[in-house]
Amino acid sequence: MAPSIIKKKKTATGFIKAIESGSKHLLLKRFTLRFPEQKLKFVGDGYQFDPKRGVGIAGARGRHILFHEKCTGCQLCAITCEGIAEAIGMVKITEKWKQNKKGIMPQIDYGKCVFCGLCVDACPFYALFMTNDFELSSFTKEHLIYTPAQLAVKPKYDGSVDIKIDKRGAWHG
Amino acid sequence: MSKEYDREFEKKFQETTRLGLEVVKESEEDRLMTLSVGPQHPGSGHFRFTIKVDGDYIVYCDPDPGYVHRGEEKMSEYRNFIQNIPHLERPVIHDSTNITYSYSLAVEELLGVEVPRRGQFIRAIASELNRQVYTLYWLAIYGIFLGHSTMFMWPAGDRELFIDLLTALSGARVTHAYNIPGGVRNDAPDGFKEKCLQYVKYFEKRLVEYEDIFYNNPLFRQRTENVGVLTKEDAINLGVTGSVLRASGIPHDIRKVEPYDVYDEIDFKVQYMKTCDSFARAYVPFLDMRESCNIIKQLLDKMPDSGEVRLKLQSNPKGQPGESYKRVESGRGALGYYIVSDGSPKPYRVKISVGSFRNILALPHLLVGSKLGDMPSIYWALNYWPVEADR
Amino acid sequence: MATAPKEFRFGNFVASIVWLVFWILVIVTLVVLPLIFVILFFVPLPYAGDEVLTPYLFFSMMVDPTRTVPIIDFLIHTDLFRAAIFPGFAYAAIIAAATIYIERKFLAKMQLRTGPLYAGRFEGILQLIADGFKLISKEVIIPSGADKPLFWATPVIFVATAAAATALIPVAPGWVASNLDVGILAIFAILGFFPLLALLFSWASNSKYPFIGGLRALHQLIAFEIPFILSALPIVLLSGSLNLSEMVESQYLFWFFAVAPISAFVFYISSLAELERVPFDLPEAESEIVAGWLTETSGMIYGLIQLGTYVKLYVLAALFVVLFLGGWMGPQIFPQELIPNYTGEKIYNATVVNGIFWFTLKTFGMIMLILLPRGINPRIRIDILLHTGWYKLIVLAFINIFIVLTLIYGGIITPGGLQ
Amino acid sequence: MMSSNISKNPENDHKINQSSQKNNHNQTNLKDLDPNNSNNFIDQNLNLENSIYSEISSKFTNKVKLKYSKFKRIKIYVEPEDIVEVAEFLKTNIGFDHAESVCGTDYPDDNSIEVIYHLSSYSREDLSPIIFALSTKTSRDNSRLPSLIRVFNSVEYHERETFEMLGVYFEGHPRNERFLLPEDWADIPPLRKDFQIKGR
Repeated sequence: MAPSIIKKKKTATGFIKAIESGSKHLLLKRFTLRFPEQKLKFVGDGYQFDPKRGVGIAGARGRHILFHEKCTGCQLCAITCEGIAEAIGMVKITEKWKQNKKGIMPQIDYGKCVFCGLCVDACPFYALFMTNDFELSSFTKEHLIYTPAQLAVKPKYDGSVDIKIDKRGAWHG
Repeated sequence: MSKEYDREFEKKFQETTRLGLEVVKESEEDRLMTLSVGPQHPGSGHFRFTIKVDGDYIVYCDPDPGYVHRGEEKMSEYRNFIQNIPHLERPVIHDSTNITYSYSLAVEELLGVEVPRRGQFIRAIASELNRQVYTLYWLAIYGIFLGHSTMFMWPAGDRELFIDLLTALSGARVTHAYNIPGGVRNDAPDGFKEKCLQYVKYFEKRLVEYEDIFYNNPLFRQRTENVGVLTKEDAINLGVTGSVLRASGIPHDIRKVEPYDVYDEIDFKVQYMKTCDSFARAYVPFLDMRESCNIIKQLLDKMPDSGEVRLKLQSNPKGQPGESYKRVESGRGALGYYIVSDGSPKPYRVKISVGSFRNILALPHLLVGSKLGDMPSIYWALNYWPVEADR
Repeated sequence: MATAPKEFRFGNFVASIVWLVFWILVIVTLVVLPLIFVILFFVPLPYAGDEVLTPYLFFSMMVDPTRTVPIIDFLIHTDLFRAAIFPGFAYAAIIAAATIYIERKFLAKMQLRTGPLYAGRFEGILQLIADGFKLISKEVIIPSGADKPLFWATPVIFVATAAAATALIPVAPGWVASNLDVGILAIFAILGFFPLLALLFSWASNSKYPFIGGLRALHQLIAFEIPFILSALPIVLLSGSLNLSEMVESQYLFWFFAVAPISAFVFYISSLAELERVPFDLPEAESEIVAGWLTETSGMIYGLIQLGTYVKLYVLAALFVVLFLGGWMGPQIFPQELIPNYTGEKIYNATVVNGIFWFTLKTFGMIMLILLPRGINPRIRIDILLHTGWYKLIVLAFINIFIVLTLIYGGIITPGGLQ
Repeated sequence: MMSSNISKNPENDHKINQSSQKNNHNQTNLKDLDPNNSNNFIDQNLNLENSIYSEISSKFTNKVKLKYSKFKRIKIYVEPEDIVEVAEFLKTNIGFDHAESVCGTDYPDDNSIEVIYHLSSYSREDLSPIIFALSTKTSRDNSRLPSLIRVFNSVEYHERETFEMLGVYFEGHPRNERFLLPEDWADIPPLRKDFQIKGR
């Protein structure tokens, strides 16, 4: 737009409008998300990738989930992550899987992982997806390293709150 | 330490009086107080500039960036094109789609590929939403810099709306890694279009509130009008970019000047002001936000409903030898990537030309001669993001 | 993870309890009781009914309700009670604490956020106590080059001066700690201490940013002292006396606000500057000079200065109410006696309670008004501040003085209220 | 609606598609850049870019060699001695008034550091989309270049950073010193190829 020369507001109207706008907000609802009681609802149950079509499916990028029955130990995720955060290391596993000759599966160190999801993009066997559980804090760095067995467990995340907007402003309902 | 100083001062003092000379004369240097608005200062972020203050006037300013230098350019030479995305968005994580946008464009030119139409639309929408997130965060910090705590809370709150949209789109709140050479990582979830329209309509009503309580507040006007005036010639000479340039009367916006992807199909007006002062540099991003709202609306209804969003590239794409320079309008101005590739999957040289690094040249130019009280309103109106400038 | 003590045994626990009870009994009988007798010996004892109230009579009366009322009546009217508890420091401190809580909630609501929430069961009501414990438990760091005695003495003096000012405010008819004939001058004298204290503290902390903050505090408070005093002048003209209680009494027909609105506005703006509230909070402007003259404060030193600031806020709000809004004047809404035709001794006095109610209501209204600018205004620059202080406000103050003078010598209003 | 060129079989995906005029990519191979044969890179339909190049080559006949002239991108190579002269000409006659970035690239195999000034224009509307790359070369061991700070003083910090990162000393630049790296950086300039990141 052509530079509108904003007309010099008289100080009195400026203050009155500011007070009016400020006090108008006393009636609007509060916007804060009270985290432990309210948890945000994410779309779907985690980011997935379909190697055939070469495109991902929208979802929150939280903790990984590893499907042991599909993982072939091809180390593609480890090679991809090596350039990004070196968070994935391959470890021997005890059970025998026929499709996993070498018997190795990814172990993810969440102290280093940046949750970019490129390992999910790199996995050609639908074995590694992401869930929408992001509460991974622990007391020691070692506890942040998730073994393949831990990664196989489907986390329970019960977020049910999202942003609602109506006449009285926006709030987390 | 103070003990020796006193003794030495004492000696000098007696000496002069004993010899009948007049008392220790105050040299020019003593009158100035050197203040380091340092890396650990609520008023500067991870960036330091030393100022010499004579009473309340600043007489000397020397910016000293580099406290958060990560060597992005060196790191990108050791990673292939896709692996570069997560670390290339780190310089300014809350504008991450824009900063990797020109990288993806440049790499696509090297690979000689072109992104499907729906992918280009989603990429443009994500970058517009991300521009809103950045400008709101910048506006919030600008408010608290001037002591207006409400102006920190409202934008920080409304920023959550756009972060919520981007989380639905890309999966991560801030570090999206959503913009990949070849398109976007995943398709928009269903119901995204209605939710986005609803949030944008609500946000436009919020913008009117910002104007009432902040921009038309006489005290804010007093603190920013004709403060730190950067004339049009100086702006061109110093090569500043983005809202700092548009506030000095030059309507230069890369989305209009060199439209990339689908921006040539969108009709929007470049927002600029002619008053060249700190108020203009604060008001132009506000006008940009309002203009972005209607850009998002246009993008949403021009977007094809179905179609691919991402090219199926080889896992380790090799770029043709050659070089490409692509630039994009990020929150802080023209953000250009100059990539040289020598045929291997890893780029030979990546040079990132960011808006902050070019805008900070205006800081000493503007600060010298202004008052100490103006330092926050001038410094933050330059739209400077320390981490991005250091790369 | 709180680990249980090494070898916790129930026996040791019971033994420690018994040992504790034993020592309490010994100390109370041997030390505390004689101490009470000594104190009661020197304190002038009242007449309970017909005989002198001796300690033994006092203890025996604990059980006889008819006699306790005169004692409480006596204790309430002693000067110590007035200065320390009711119209004095404790009342001010309670209102100050309430102000801190209200400000955080009011500001939060204006900014669409929730403010303190988890401290007490309901909406963070115990946040104040939590902050108090935090400040008390925090270590007080005195910078190396600091002038130690000055560094920890100034906050204490800061609170003392704020408390001294509360002693002069008339809360209800007859209820004022010291009913000086030159009340208004005394308050301005006490309020004149604060710039000195700000500079003293910033000089004592021996570092750059506080030094700049201290200078700014000095400039600001001096610049706003004159309009502050000039705006009180019309009230003195109208009420014809310097005594604050008489000022309030002379507003029985109409509030002086109606006659001197401009000086009320000037008084309000200068009190914002005295309190270093947002439009004028340059002395501790975070984004320019870190935290101004409060940069080196930590732990209880910060706590004291905060308490002093909020007591000063109460004092200025109360002063505005006394000068412009007719102090404790208000329609009588409390019944004359609580229990119909009750003849015995009673403390309840309808006019006093009504006065206290109206005074507190107006003071809280005024406090809300003082809190409002923090939500809607940015900070202004030092030269704009001095310009407003020296030029604009003084001129406005003079305008109102002339208006009041014309009213008085025009015969419309005579000193001592409308005749 | 432009047909989306997605095909199911992957191998022809990354074939160069000459389809749209918008971003045609006549790539030039970095290695076989023969400077003297300048007409094999001019694209017939880029009139604005060619007019600029013809203007420059008419003034500096043998000093200026065209590297490529793509869609809104021109790159010319100039010897270090007359770069200041060409820069002044670009600024006054043609209207490129500021530098977007200064990029130094290290080529160890032909022992040269190439420094490119990406110029653009704010004052002239029609020129603003064009990025004009003005490049020079210096040797790796004794790298000295005349600074363009007199012509474009927007290059001050860029040149200082290039000095620090690649060791190219810019004569005439007021402050060739430490800018982004920590004060105690004792290693060789990091952006040179022989500076290896540990553990890679």
